[in-house]
Amino acid sequence: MTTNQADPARSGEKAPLLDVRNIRTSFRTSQGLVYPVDNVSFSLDRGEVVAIVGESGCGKSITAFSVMGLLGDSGRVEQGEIFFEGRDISAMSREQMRGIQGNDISMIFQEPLTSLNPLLTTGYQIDESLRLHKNLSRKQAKEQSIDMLRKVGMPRPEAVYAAYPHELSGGMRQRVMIAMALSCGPKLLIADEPTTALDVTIQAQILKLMQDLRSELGTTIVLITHDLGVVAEMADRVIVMYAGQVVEQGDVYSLFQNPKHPYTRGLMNSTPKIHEIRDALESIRGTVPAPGEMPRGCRFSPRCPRAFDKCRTEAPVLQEFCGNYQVRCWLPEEQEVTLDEH
Amino acid sequence: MRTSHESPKPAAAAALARDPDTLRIGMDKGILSFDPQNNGSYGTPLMNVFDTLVRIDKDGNFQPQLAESFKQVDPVTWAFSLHKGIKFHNGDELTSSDVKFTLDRVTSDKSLIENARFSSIKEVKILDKYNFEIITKEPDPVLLNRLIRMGGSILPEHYFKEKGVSYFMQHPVGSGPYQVVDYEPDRRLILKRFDGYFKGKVSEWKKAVITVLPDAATRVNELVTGGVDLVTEIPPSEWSRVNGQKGLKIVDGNSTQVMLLVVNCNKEFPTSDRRVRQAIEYAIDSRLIVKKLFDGMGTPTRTHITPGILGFDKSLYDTSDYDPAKAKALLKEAGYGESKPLKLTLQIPQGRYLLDSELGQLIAAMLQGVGIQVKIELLENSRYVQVRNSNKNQALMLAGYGNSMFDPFLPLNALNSKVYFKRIGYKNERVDALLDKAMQTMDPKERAKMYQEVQQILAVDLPYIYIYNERYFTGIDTNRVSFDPPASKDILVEDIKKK
Amino acid sequence: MSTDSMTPLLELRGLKKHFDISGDWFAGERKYLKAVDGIDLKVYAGETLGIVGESGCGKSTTGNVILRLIEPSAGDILFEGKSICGLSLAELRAKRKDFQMIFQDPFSSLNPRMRVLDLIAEPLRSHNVLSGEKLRRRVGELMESVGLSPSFITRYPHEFSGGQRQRIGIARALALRPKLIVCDEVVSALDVSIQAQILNLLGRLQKEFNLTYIFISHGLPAIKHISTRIAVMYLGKIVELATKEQLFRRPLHPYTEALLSAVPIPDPALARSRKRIVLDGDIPSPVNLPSGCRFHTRCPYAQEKCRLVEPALLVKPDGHQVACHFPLAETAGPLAAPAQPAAAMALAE
Amino acid sequence: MKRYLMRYALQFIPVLLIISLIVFVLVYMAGDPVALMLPDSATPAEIATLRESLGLNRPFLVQFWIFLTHICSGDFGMSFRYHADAMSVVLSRLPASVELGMLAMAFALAVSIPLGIWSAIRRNSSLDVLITGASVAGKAMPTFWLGLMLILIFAVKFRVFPVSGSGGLSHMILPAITLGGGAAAEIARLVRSNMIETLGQDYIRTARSKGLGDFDIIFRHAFKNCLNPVITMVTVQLPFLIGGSLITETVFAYPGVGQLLVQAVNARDMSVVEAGVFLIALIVIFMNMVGDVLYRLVDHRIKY
Amino acid sequence: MEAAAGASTKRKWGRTKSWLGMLSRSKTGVTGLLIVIFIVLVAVFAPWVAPYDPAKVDLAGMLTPPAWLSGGSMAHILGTDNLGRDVLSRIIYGSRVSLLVGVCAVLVSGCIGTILGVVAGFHGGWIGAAIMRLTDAFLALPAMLLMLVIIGVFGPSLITLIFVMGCTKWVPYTRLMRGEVLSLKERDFIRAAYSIGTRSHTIMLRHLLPNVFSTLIVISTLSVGSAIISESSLSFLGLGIQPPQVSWGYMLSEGQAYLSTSWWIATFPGIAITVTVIGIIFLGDWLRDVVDPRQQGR
Ligand SMILES: Nc1ncnc2c1ncn2[C@@H]1O[C@H](COP(=O)(O)OP(=O)(O)OP(=O)(O)O)[C@@H](O)[C@H]1O
Ligand SMILES: Nc1ncnc2c1ncn2[C@@H]1O[C@H](COP(=O)(O)OP(=O)(O)OP(=O)(O)O)[C@@H](O)[C@H]1O
Ligand SMILES: [Mg+2]
Ligand SMILES: [Mg+2]
Repeated sequence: MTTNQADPARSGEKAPLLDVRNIRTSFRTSQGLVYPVDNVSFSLDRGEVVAIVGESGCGKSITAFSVMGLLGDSGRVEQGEIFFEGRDISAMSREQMRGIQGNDISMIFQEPLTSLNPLLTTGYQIDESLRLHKNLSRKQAKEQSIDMLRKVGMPRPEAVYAAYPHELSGGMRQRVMIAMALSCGPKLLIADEPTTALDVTIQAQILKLMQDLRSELGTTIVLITHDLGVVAEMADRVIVMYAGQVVEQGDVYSLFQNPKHPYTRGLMNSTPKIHEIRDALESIRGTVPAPGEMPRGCRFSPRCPRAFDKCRTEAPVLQEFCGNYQVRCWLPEEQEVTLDEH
Repeated sequence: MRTSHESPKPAAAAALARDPDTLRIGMDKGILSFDPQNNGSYGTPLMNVFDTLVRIDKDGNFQPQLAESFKQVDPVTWAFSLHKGIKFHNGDELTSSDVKFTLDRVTSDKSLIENARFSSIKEVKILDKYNFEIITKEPDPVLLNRLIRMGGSILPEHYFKEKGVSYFMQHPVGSGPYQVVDYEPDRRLILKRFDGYFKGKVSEWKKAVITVLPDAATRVNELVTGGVDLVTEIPPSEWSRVNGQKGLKIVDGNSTQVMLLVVNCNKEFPTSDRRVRQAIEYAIDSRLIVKKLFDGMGTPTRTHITPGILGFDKSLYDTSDYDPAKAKALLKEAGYGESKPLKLTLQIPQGRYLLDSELGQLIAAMLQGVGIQVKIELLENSRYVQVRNSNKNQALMLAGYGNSMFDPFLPLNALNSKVYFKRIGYKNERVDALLDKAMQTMDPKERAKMYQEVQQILAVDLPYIYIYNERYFTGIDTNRVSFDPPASKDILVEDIKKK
Repeated sequence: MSTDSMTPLLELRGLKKHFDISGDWFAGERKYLKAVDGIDLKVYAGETLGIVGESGCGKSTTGNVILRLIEPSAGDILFEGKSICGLSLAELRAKRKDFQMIFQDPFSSLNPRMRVLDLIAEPLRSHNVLSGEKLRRRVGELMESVGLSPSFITRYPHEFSGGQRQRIGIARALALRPKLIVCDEVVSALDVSIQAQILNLLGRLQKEFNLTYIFISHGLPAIKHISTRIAVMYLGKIVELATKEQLFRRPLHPYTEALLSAVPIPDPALARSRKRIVLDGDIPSPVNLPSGCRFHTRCPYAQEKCRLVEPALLVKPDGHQVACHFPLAETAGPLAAPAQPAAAMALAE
Repeated sequence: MKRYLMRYALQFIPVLLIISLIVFVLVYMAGDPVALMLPDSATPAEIATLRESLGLNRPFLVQFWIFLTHICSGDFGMSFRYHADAMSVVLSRLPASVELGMLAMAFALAVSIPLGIWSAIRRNSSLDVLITGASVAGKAMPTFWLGLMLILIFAVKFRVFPVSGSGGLSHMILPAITLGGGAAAEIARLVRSNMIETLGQDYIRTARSKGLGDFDIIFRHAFKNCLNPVITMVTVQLPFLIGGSLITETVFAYPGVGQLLVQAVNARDMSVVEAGVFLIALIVIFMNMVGDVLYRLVDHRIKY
Repeated sequence: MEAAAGASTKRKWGRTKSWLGMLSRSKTGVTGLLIVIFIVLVAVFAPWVAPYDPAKVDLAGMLTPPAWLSGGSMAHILGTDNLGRDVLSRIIYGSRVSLLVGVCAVLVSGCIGTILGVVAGFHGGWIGAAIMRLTDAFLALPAMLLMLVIIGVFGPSLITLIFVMGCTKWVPYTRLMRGEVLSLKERDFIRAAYSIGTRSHTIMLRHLLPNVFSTLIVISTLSVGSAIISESSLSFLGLGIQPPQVSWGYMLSEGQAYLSTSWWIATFPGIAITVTVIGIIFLGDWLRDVVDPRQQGR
């Protein structure tokens, strides 16, 4: 039902809503600088749902924080630009950024349990951005907030407005987070693992909610997750990240049908599927390298079943395939990769 | 525990501060209770509120106070006649029956602290409204000395009986020159001049505010900042601050307090040997101690009887036997030397007397100077008292005794072997006999002689080694008051003259 | 697997756990949270019994009660035919050799201040099985069998990745050669790639040591991958119990149906074409349980009877058990047939 | 909640009783007061007489029984020292002590919270080290030293505050600072570490993502979350500040329960000690309860 | 296994190295260590370091101010006290008692408090309730009374002093430890230990205790200072050490009377206490990182 959602947006405006160009994010640690995000570029059109997938620790959240300007004291975007509606927000002061945060771009965080302040009512936390960005009075803000809660499908919104987060279930909390993020009608919503902490029935509710919102409000959504199932249901386009880099990027159908990068393929094969039964799952051996200890050459090479010499010495670049499809791999692109090579 | 509820508001208190008719006193300790017969502490302002039958003057003579006259009728009977028209603060007249009530109370109620001091009284016989006789059980040469004590303060019989003890404690009524306006325990006592005082206007101060300031530095700070006109008990460490300030002065007064070493003469201690005791006395340079600790404000002494008290012996007062060579010689004679040094323990109370631990450490240092090895034992006050009263005193114990009755019997009787034998282990039959006899002799001159002989014997035997007679130090604001401190240490408003 | 004739390794009879949450000695009325509310279950040697259900439905509590880490409020637990409920703590401690647990969170279930050696050796030490050099060697073997290099023996947990930590937890559970292992959400916290490693490892170990697993999870794909039989729990009760094949081919309980339909399928074409049942509302409070069938408040097919009468867990002729007044296949309710992603499910078995 | 409080109160009846008994035994073991009451020159016979008339020569168990029956009827007896009802002696001191203790706590909070927050925001800066040093010094500084220095500087040199005494706020400021200094040091350290921890929480990032400024982040989002240990500290310290401030009370001539109790202990004034300990125990219990109520007010997750 | 054993010794050495590495990286840690080492050396070698006998009374040179003030002399750099004793020498000797009492008192009270706290937290139920009510009782009990009784029974000595402080200062530890244990108890690894069949005392000893250690270090280092101060009031009342022994606390109290006229008597020992406590706290911060394996190698 959402297959062609991206098309009108792409033709309607020339400039993408968000254009991330070659960003490199650094963190100061006791071992010196580390770069959890390295050379990441992508752009988003209006109304698109783009998924970022990858294993834990591969830099998905940091990418989102870089866009949001939430890197904290020890991190900063060292290189590259982030254009939001044509303005470079990576160069903005904190003061300027505050006008955009929560207003034009908002974010749903990974952990609904810890991302809500436990000592403030949910209502207060939703009101806050309305009062700040839209200069609403307390009463107006309350009305709008309750309205928003109703929109995200919350039963008894008035009661929820006055409740504390601990009085709500996980799914309700996540919906509060979403209401909070949407309260100012952002142009871009970054949802960082919005359903990972929830169980399937609640997950289904939330996903449905996000789909409805997108079609109603036309919000652009960045969906960060490592659950390929969610990606398959929601996204128009997929960005696969590994060790701080984008390794594959393309529309959801092509990517799922014919993943080009060995990492993407590994991910897919190790996912247990409810509609298939197999004796043993394939797994990617080894683990994601820590940001401080990246291997030479292709970052995936130590884990890659098909790595050859070049992979271990020379870092591949992101290559354009047909259309909007990109892969960062040395494997000759012509060599048709089949799913069942083992 | 507030005496009245119209306690002054803060503003009123501040106004009090500058009032020329108000005397402001800072005292080191407060009164514990308004029951003069059950009050452990002396040197309090209580005697402004109450009055005794007689008083003692600077020279040790008894002066009439409430009693217009008094005389001894026979060895056991004393006749008194009261001033007429003496009023208590509540308006009642003070009569013989009040006296009888007071003395009956203190002699019959054994739980009163003052009880023991009045136990020689057998009864009070009322002759008429103003005349009465006090009959003692046995001839009592020191009856008048007893009556000057705080416990001899005459209480209003009617008021006391009608209101009961606890009410009285909160709303005390006496016949003294000042009456209580407001009282907060351990904090402040406000007195007002009593217009009906039988002697008339004895003082120029309309009011007196007595504040309790337990910390010496705080007392001085209050004096320096003009918060009070007079403060009691200024330790030497603070003198320079008072004297260094224009308009402030330290005045010192005689006291009966004598610092001494209680020597344990019991067999198990090396100090049972008189030579050792003498050596210790020779080793202590009391004059130097007084000079260093008190800048010379004190008197080295070899007796407990201070000037103004019956039996005072000039030859033993203001003198010191310091002679380290003799000390060493005596020690050698007693069998101690380099190879076998004399070892003993010196017990020192901590914070009980002025500069007690300093004094103790100085004495120890001096004893070490003649080769005695001294082990110091510092004792917290209550432990000190316990150790002393359970006779667990070691060879030497530092003590300080006053003489609240201004008679030699009180300090000297302690050396009667019947009293503290266990504690001191000292027994001299001649001393015992003299002391016993003196208590039955009514003639002061004869008594004096006996006590003088006792003092001479003690100065040789040395069951107590006396060190110095303390003085006490009051700080005054010379722009506001002048003050000649009395030996009793009582803070009487009438003694403090307005400038 | 024909199991009816054998004595089960583990049997639960009417197991209940009611948490007292009144918290107040003087409270007039006591409040109980009915986390587990009457479970009957048999687990046979060598099988893997999966338990699925929503968060908070009492899965972990069941697991903990089985090991008597939480004392049951009622019911009996029989291990190899003998009740372990009456055992004293000391007897129980000795008995713990036979049943072990692997915990959900590999980050919090290992004491951060103990070395791997001590962590894995702890059960051996506690039961005085081995000591000294032998113990060390045994720990090394265990580490190898779960795919950890023995040279890591002196490391602390924080020096390992999540998957490796979970392996430490598995090695610890294996140390005493238990007969039964309760795996409480052992893969939920892990990445898919590592999930696969662990699931494969568990499978291999089961064959190697002839283990019996109770595998608790809310992740249906994982449970489907590893289990032989699956119990579906809802609000403290088992609502459906069947072999994996039966359950996935034809779920009988509406809740199971909804659960299956909610699982995202990592295939965009399939995912967007299938019909999903999104349950309304949240799971009711286990303190004030709904009357009748516990699921009726969210059930799309609920009828009057469901509100009044609580259905019992009935055994169908094929061994499929379900607690529903109107099981799907029989009633053939309006949504029943198309609701199943049947086409996808009937794949190669 | 109400029930909880009631239960709490009930639970403490045995505690109070036990404390009273412990105190009785301790005072008995510490020795009787008679020798301390009488002048130095008292003879053994006089001491014996007084002891007898006060009933202190009776066997321990008899005294214990009498004490027990009295205390159960709420009678703490007469003070040997003040010759007045022990409870009323203690009660007369309590208001001043409570006032001072509260003010000291208010001062401690007023100073420590801003400093703690400040050093948390600027952590590891030289300012932070300075504040840390100051709070360590505050903890290691003897009370009398602080008190006397404050008097010398503010009362004697600059004459902005009175040296001592009571009546009005100005009299209480220096003692409150002296008394609250140690608590301030401790609370500042606590606030700092909690603030640092809280600022690292996810929900602070959420707040940032809304575009909130630093002030709102700290005072609306973070502050409440680091109050819990502060409350604990306040409830533990307040009874100390009320009941245990001998030195401050002495230096500033501000007689309160602390001084009274120490003097009573020194004089073995059993009844006053008993009454005082009883009251302080009540305060401790009460503060425990207040603490619990406050926890609940701050954090609605806490249930009783 | 050979290899593993070899690796383990190597790791051990590596660990020591990493401790030192952590120390050298932490400026405050180095400062703390230097201060503490310095003071310990001074205390150990006091007879060699001190210019005078600390108990030597000198009536000629009473209350000499420090060298840099008028009237001071280089003979007594920090001046002399009211009995003419050299303040510097007394501070040097005083470090012995003060360090000993400060550290031992904290150890004793820390041990009592921690044991009770861990047990109370671990067992809950009536044992826990009883222990917590005991802490309430101790909060209300005047420490003075307890001290008087204990010292009355055993007589004043260093040992008694330490014992008394141990008996009166354990309450905060108990409260804190109980809180920590209550939350630790809910952690999975404790349940895991149960499920393995670990004995209760092993759980307390090997699982709970190491995990409350860092909190313990933080509060106990802060308490060393207050223990040194408490010693002073006890000693000053005659309940603590006896002359000719000296301690910083005793000097403080002795100098109290002279604070407004001869400030140096009390001020220098006060500074000594503060510096020592700062040193110990800094060292404690470092120690907390050392005992936490997660901090190693960072
Ligand atoms: N504040 C920080 N300082 C240093 N390194 C950091 C910081 N935050 C994150 N990292 C590192 O950056 C890397 C990427 O982290 P990120 O949170 O983006 O991962 P992720 O892809 O979101 O993983 P997950 O799926 O677990 O959320 C990780 O290796 C992490 O250790
Ligand atoms: N100790 C306890 N005291 C009170 N209630 C408890 C306790 N432990 C668990 N519960 C409650 O019991 C119910 C079942 O909890 P349980 O942990 O067994 O759920 P679960 O099915 O394992 O959920 P999840 O999938 O989230 O792990 C929950 O409502 C929970 O809040
Ligand atoms: Mg993330
Ligand atoms: Mg669970």
